[in-house]
Amino acid sequence: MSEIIYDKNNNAHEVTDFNDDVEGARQGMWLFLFTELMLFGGIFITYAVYFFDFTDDFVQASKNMNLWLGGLNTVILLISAGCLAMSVVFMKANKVLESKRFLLATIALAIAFIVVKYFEWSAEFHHGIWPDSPTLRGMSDGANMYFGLYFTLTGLHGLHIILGIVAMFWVLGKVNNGEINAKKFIVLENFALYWDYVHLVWVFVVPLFYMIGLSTGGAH
Amino acid sequence: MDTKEFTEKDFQEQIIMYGKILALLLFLTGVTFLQPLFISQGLEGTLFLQLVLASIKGFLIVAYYMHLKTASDVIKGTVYFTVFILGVLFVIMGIDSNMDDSVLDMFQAVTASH
Amino acid sequence: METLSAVEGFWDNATALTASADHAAYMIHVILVALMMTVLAPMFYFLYKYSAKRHPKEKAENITHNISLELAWTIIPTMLMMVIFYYGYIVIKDNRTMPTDAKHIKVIGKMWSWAYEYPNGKKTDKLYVPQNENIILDMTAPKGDVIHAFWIPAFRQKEDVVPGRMTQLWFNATRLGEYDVECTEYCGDRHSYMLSKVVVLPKDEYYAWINSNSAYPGGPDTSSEPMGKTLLTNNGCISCHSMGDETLVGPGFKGIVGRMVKTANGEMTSDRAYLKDAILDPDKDIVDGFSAGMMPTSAGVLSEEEVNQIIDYLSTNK
Amino acid sequence: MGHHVDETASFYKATHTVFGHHESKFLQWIFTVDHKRIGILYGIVMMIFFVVALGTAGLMRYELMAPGADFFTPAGFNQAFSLHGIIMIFLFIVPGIPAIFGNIIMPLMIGAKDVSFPRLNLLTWWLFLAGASIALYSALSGTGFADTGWTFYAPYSIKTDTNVVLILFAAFLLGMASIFTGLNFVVTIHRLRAPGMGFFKMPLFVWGIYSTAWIQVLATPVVGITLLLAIFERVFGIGIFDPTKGGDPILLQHLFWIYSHPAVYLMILPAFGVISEIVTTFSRREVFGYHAIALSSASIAGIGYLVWGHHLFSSGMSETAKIIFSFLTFFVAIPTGIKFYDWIATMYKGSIVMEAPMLLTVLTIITFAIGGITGVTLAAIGFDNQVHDTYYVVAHFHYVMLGGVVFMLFAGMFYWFPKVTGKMYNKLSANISIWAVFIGINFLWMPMFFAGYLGMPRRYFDYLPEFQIYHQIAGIGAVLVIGSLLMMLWNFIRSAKNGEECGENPWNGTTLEWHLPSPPPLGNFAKTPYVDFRPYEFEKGEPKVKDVYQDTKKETK
Repeated sequence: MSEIIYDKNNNAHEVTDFNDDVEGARQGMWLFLFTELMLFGGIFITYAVYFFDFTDDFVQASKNMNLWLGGLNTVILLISAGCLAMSVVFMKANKVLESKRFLLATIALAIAFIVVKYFEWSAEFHHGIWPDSPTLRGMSDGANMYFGLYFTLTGLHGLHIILGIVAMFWVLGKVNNGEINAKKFIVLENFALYWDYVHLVWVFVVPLFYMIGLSTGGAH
Repeated sequence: MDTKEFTEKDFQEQIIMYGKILALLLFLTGVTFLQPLFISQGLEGTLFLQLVLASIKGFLIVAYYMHLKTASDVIKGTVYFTVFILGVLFVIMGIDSNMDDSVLDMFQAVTASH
Repeated sequence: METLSAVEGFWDNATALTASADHAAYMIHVILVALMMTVLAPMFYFLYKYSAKRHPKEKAENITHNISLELAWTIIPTMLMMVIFYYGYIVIKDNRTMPTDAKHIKVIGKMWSWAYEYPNGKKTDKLYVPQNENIILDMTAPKGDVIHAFWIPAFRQKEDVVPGRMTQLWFNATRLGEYDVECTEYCGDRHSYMLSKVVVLPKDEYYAWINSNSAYPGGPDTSSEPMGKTLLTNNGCISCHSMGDETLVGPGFKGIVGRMVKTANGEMTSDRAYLKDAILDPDKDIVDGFSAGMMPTSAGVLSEEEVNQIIDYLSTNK
Repeated sequence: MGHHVDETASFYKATHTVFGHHESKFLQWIFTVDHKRIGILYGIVMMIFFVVALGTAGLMRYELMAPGADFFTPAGFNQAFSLHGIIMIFLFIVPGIPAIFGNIIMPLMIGAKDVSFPRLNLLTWWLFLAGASIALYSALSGTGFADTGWTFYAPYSIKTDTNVVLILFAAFLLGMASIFTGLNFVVTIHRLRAPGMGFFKMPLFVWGIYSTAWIQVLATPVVGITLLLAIFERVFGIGIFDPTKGGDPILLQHLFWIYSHPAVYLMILPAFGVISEIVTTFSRREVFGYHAIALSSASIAGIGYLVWGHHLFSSGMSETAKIIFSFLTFFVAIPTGIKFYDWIATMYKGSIVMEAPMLLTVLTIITFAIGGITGVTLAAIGFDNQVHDTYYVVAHFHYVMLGGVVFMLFAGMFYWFPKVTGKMYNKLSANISIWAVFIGINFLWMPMFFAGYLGMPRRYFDYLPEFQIYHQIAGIGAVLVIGSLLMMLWNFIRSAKNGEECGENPWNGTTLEWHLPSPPPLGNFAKTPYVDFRPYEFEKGEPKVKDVYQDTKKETK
């Protein structure tokens, strides 16, 4: 299929065809994740700076977090990533039906994540906490920064989940019409990379936003 | 495409591997949320333990779920490079945050009335 | 530097540090122009010598390496860079090492004027400083304002004025005279008019004035002048509002008390209550044709009593 | 893609599109996935915006000919310089050389048939177009174009009531376009080099594009998040940069310059790549210090990340950080200097032909050297303390941007114009316009160095009367610069139609693109060449390896 050319000593060399370049697609995906990491990295740097400036306020503000919902979402996301990994393995083994089931499970869990997030944000809105709300403006500078970052980061993360759900339906379509199969599964594999990355961000959101409030610091 | 055939044995191995990692991650998640209960510490301790836990989880995700362990050198290099650059940005911002309006700062130390 | 003194007050002895700053600037440029010539001179020579006319293509030679040359043009510029770094370093070290025995004067930069407050509470719109004395400026902008930068070109001194933070700069003015102050951080419509002066006075004149009742050195005793007038001047109000009826950035002050104004919330009377809001919460009921965010709030800058004094004075300006 | 397309016809005649084959020529262009066509599309859009921004600059110079208000209101002037900056930076200089020549020439140089992700490449152009359209729309609607300057410094960008959100969003889209371009190029250069072409057999322009692509991928996301935070700040009031809520406006400057400083290397590195190509070709000998030039590109990209703080020397940053940033900044000068010496050494014992591309390159070396050394003076904090935010800085970066990047973009257009169109530009007109623009740039910005040191701040609508003479000299320069740049553009437009046929290799270039017909066919190489030669092998002033394409073509027949 691919073009073969010969050098002066008649050694054969395969020319990489950009249409079917799995390693290229993989590198592209990693580079994309790389840019995503720098994007979220920007928020984490901002977090670090303000955490340094307003340590006590951050700890106090973190006590407003609902740990049950946060914990539930952590587990949901963790299992969904596991499901997607399974989906890829089953696809590789040419067990398309199982692969599809795991993909559907991932979609369901992703939607569950968004629903939980909706309740979490609703609860905060209910307490009068949203960006620029009068309650929030009445709180400390640090609390303003904390919630500003919290809503930005979880909002952006939620947006990634929603885009992920859309993309998963697209991937599902490709599985259904056979464009993704046991021989060509790079799209599914790349999507799994994206999903693991979204999970990875959440792994760092949890300690920085939910868990610091449980420490004994900042009580004064 | 990968030249190696994906055998039934590979399939079994991978299922078990992902299962193990999933269990390990669930366990670590449990530890994450229970940590303040059994090693109740001050802010520094909590933050440190939490970030160590998150880093271990992150490592497991990247190495196994995202199969970095078997990826090409270019991809590995990309990841190390990103983490390095991000680290540098943190360090430089840290220096500025730390020094700003502080007696540690180079010339400001002379200011008595600050 | 005499030849460059076309611009007001650009002297090399305006402060204790200007001579060394100019010397450093001069040395940096000399080094760099010399360095540039090591690139350009051979280039011109080669362009002449090896042009296709004089050096046909059959004679062209492929030379791809010369280790000693390459080392030379790596190491020598590196050393020169360190020399330049050194010149930059000594100047900034002098500029940023705050003297411990200095007088502090507060500088407030707001859209679009400078205000100065002296240790005894006196306020002015020009900065008056005594000759041969260390002065530290403690500079800030109101929290709701934007970033400005305080620059005295003649003193080679500049530092940003950041809302919610305090920044400092210091100088020791050695030459009497008036020097320009400019805002160099872009801050909106009247950025280029956010000018002021720093006036260096002989010590005795400065101290005689600072303890007197006159608004500016040599000025009349203003203790009898309406307080409102002084406040309008010293807080920079009149850099955006004229005392007549012409519109600068904001409306003119002539007859402002009691007239009818059109706002987004309908027509209302510009009475005492309205004007008080206009000073303390300027974006509340903006008169049609003017836009929000232009006027900084004076809450926390002016006291209740001072606001009343201003309105009292304005009602006399029919 | 299914439909039959003649792969040996010139890319003007045949193309692949995302949706199969279209009858309409217009649709064939805007849905093309061919890298050369996409490069040309970029070129056209950019040149339109370039002319807009050039016109705005002309109006500002007209306003500044005398003190007081002449043409603009202060608000209008502020919008004008913001428009000039935002268009020039985000729509012209940052994407410029990579999007045009990176797309058209880079795949040809490495012997590839296209970039790695051709459809992503088209999507990127659409993103670029969307960003450009939003920017234009924001100028014509509502409260008018943003008046924040291209730097969007908070809190002013939060407070002003102009269309800041639209322009922030436009910049965000343009940033995404930039990221995808970079991503595409990195993968392309990793994966699609012709067999035999190791990294150190790549032409130096490809090295420049490669370093640039890494910066695009690495730094642009940081400005992406900064712009997003600023949008959230304005729309939701999250307070991150708002001092009234405890936020720190300086943080925006940090995040902004973490991207935007590397971005200036992103602008200049491909230009350096073009210089390396042109100097070598027109000196008709092998380049001096190939490895040094290649690796200095990479090290400029690397060091470029660590020096953003020199934009904040007077912002109240900690003194320690200032010293560190100042110290590190000087190290960018070293690899840049090495490149210059290598180019000059390449001229030594060559046989130099002064065609338009070479003439413009030589003049660029002069103007960029002036811009470069004044850049070094700005790294010396003590001196920067005086000239920060003044006309000195304005002059410095225009010498670098116009006298470096834009000059080299135009030099590249002169150089590759015969390859892309198959026609030759009008040589007399080219030489006149090149000399005029060189004289113009010096009239325009040389006086500003003095004005800046003496006390002329930048972004001033009005100024003290002492500075009028400097503004007037600059005004003469502006006329020359604008006139000659338009003359160059006119030259390209006219010559694309009625220029003389030029053959496949009018300059005796050695890199792979000169082995292809002009204009190249759709699939570039009918048969991929095996690259067992270095990029610039000359023998007695003639290319040593000739007609790789012709040889391979004969074999296939």
